[in-house]
Amino acid sequence: MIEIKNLTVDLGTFSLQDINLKIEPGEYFIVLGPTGSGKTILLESIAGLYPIKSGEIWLNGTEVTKVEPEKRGIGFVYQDYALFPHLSVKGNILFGLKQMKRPKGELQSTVDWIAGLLGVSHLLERKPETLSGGERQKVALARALSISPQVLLLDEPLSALDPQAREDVQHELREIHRRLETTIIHVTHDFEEAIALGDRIAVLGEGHILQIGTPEQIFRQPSSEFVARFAMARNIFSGEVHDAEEGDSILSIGDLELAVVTELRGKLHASLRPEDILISKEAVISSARNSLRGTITRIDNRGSTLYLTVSTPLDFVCLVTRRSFEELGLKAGEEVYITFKASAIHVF
Amino acid sequence: MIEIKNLTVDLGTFSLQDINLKIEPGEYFIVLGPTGSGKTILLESIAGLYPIKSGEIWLNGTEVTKVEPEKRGIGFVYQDYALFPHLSVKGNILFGLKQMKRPKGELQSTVDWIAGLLGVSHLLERKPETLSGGERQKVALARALSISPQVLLLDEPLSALDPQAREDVQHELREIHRRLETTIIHVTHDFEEAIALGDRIAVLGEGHILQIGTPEQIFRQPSSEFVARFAMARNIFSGEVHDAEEGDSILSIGDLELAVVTELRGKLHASLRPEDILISKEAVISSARNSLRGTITRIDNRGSTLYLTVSTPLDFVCLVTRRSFEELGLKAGEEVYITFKASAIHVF
Amino acid sequence: MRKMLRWVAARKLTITFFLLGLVILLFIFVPLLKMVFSSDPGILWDTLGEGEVRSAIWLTLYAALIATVVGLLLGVPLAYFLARHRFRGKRFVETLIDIPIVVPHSAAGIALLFVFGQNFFVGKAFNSVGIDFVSAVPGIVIAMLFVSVPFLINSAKNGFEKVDVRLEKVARTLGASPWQAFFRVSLPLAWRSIFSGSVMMWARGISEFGAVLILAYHPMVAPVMVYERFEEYGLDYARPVAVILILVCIVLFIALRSLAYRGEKA
Amino acid sequence: MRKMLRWVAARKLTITFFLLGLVILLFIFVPLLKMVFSSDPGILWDTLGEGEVRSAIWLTLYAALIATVVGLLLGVPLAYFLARHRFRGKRFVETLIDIPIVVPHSAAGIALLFVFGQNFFVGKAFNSVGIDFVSAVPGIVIAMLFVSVPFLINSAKNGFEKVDVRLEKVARTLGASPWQAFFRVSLPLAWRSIFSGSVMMWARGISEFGAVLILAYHPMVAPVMVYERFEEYGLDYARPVAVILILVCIVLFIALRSLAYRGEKA
Repeated sequence: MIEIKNLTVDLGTFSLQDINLKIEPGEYFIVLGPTGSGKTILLESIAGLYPIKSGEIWLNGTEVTKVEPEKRGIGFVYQDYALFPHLSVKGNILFGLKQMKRPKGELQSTVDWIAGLLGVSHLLERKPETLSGGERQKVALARALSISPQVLLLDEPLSALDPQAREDVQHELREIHRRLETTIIHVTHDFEEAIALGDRIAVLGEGHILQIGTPEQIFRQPSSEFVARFAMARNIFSGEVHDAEEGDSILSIGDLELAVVTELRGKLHASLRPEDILISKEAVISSARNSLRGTITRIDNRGSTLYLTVSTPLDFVCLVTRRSFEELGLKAGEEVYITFKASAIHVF
Repeated sequence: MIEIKNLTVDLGTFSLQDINLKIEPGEYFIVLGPTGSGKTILLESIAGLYPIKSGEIWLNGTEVTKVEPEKRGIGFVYQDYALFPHLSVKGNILFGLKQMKRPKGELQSTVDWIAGLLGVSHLLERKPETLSGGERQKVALARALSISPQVLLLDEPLSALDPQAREDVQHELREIHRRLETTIIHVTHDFEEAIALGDRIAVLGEGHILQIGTPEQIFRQPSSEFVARFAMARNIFSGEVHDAEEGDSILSIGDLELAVVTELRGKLHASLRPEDILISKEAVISSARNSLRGTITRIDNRGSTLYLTVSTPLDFVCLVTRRSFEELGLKAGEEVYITFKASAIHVF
Repeated sequence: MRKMLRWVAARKLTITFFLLGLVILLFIFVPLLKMVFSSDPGILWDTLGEGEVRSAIWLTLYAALIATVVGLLLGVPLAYFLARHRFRGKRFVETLIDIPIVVPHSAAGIALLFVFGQNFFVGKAFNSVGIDFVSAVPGIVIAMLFVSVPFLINSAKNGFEKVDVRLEKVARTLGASPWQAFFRVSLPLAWRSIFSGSVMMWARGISEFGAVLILAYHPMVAPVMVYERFEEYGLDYARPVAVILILVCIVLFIALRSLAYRGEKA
Repeated sequence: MRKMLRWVAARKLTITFFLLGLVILLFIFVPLLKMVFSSDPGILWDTLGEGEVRSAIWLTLYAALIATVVGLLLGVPLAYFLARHRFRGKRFVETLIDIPIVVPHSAAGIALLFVFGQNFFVGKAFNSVGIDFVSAVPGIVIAMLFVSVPFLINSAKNGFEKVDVRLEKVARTLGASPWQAFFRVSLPLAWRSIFSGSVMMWARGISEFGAVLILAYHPMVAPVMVYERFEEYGLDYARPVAVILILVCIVLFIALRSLAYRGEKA
């Protein structure tokens, strides 16, 4: 288990302040934040590679704040791999093992086991410069895992890879986590990556932790506009919530009134995910649902899926699969109905 | 109009061979290829910045193969912007205009117009180093457009940007293309980008053009396994096509028999897009459709959408939106039915 | 106390390396500082009053400046050429450029005397248009040029290598000829390196002794004067000139170097 | 013909720059080549036969090598320290390191004589343990060390700066102490730069004339011998020694430099 208490790190132009995290043993923990939000520095602070201004870091019940990095047993994987260019793949994996002064036979068997685990056995004699991006990242993982770390820190492990290698390494990460049950802290700026891998996600912005929760919570119930934008909610509104008949709530955005489910009242924000909106050619009426008529004003083609902007006149962005899009025969300028549950709107 | 005839470029370790392209005036043309496939060099060859081994380049009916780059009137935008660091944003935009020796008043009005078009008017006095990625890319576009180029060449213009800036610049590109009707050649390794922007797409692999067509054609009817993989078809099979009763065709993959629509016969490849597969809890029977029973063996969460792997025992990857996924209450290990049209399978 | 011990323990490598480095830094500065600070300001002032000394220093600065200007005109194009082209034997050319640094200066002086003296056609050709090298200012200039031009070429080459070649390519697509791309993009961006190389070249030119001694004992440059006074009258008499010369060199060098670095991030 | 004119027209800048660069290259090599090739091999051979010449060359190589070893021990730690730390005044320290290059060598010799001579405590301290600097090998070594150590420090610093500091950080997480990270990662990766800086330092030490002349006329190193023969007997008598010295320098330098570059991409 790893615990970070009131961590403050000075980054020159700004600082990470009052970071508090408690990560359970075996958890896959994601730190999600935009480029330049200090994610790498946060990981380096945990590993003891960056001087922290104040705060404490606890590892399995022991304070390690002042312990040197070589005595923490933390595996680190940098974004662009940071493989030792003067050593072969085998030399890279052996680096940490040699430091531990294990008997020679054991070294060999550990290298074989790790290389097998990550599928890099056939690369052992190659130099890092001859490897592809995906291969390098796997070697970097193998090297970090060679010392059987208590925690594995991953600094944007997928962002330097092209789409196919990215899926491959992502799968590898999930497998490693499942098989070795290592605690992993993975930082990224990619929301899809966070949701695909994380047990829990912490959103980092402007030097603070803005929200911690399961992917589902971050996705459905962002606590601020920043998080909602980052989670690509796309439909984010400001309006006023007041009582309706029968104890329900109504969100007024200009002239528009939407049924929502919330205890909150007053001037508030609301987010609605594009995939929660149903598009149809005919109206769908139901007490639990909001249904609006509008015109398709923009089509954003993503291949398998499409984002449609429907002006009601308030703009709603909706997600449809290509199959639905074609089956409905939708076109720009066409009139459609959009329908979404009152409970799909998250008020905050 | 731009025409490339039998272009061959030597790249040291490999070469681009027999590149033939004909790009219509005002077309948004995409060249799609993996990292290291020579896309940048192709653009540099068109602009006259890279010596070509043989072949011809024609611009609006004139051969320009030996014409110097400064006399071609081609705008170029590099992946990481290549702004002049010693000049302000205004100085960057003015660079090409000064070269043309226009009267001073005209210079000012052109800069104002271009900066307004790209929404960088408020940045004119800033130095490039102080700009964000998205802003830099817009300035680079403004600079390239300042000379009213006949063709605009874009080298992975979105890949160095983070997701939000990417959507922003992508929107800007579409607007520029719509308003100025400039011919654009845009190279990328990102299939989604290609499909969102391109009028036509050429797929480049191993030094050759593998397929040219509309996004729809590349997407639906890949001509080779390489293209199918690149278009993220995800379900790519090898099998044998033979006659069925009533003049239909059957694709046999091992024990599995699928109805397909094709004139081809024999050992062939087939691709099926994940969004063309419908998942249901109950069987759907129809003569035009293939319906199979299987088990969900893997769930790959992408946030708004999910990729499910269904083993029938042949593995099919299917795309569902989060809404459908939740409405159906799907879980790993569950038995489901997958259904797809015979025409959804593309045989090649 | 325990905290301090811990601080030291965590920085053993840094502290050891710092102390070892300090030895070499002291080795460089103690002689210079000691010499400057143990000099009698009155004697220095008197020495500066000697017309002979002033004109020697002036000649040194002036000849080195001419050498630097020649170096700029001929060396910067070479530096740009090397930064932008790959060819077989490029490493060899780069090694050749460093050779004046490693050739013994007295031997270099003899080689130059040999070519620019009046027995060889180069010397004769210049002589016929009225330029003499032996025991003349042009001889001092070529001696300085020979030993100091590698510093400018190397610095300018590094500067040009750091200019992304794609900036020049973009300039071309914007209508600039290769010359315009060079003068509007590459040269302004490499300017800092060129300037700091010129400072180095000028200073190195001022410092040259061996080659100048052989090629042109007269007119006398300041480093030769230091040697002459040492030889003729001994250490005490040579010292004031040496101190003034060292001060001029160091002050000029530090001032110009900080000008070159001004505004740059460390 | 038209094709060739077009080829030239498209490369005006490159050709102009190449020709300008050629002037400076010829200026560097013609004197050296002319001197080497117009020498009578018989005379060179006879000169090499002189025990005095051989021992002077041997002494030069040997003293410069000792200076280089000292430079490695003290300069490499300083280079690493400077490559890894940012502090106020770092630019100033870097400028100070270059000062021995730009201080006139004769004046530098006087400054060293002043500190390492027997009037100052440093000289006295060494004298009490039996080490004399004036007119002795240690004096030659410190004169060479003084003028040549900046080349090693700068080259090693560049080498260490090119080693990604994150490689050291990864090494730390893998259980390496700062020392182990230095010896297993940084040093092997910067090795090429350190080696090539050492070659430069050694060669520059061999080439030193002015400072050695003042500190230790005897025992006589080869550059001083060239000067002595020139002064005493004239150009023709000095030439064979100069040629041999130039050849030794150039051959050693080119051989070691290519060793340093071997296997590296240009």
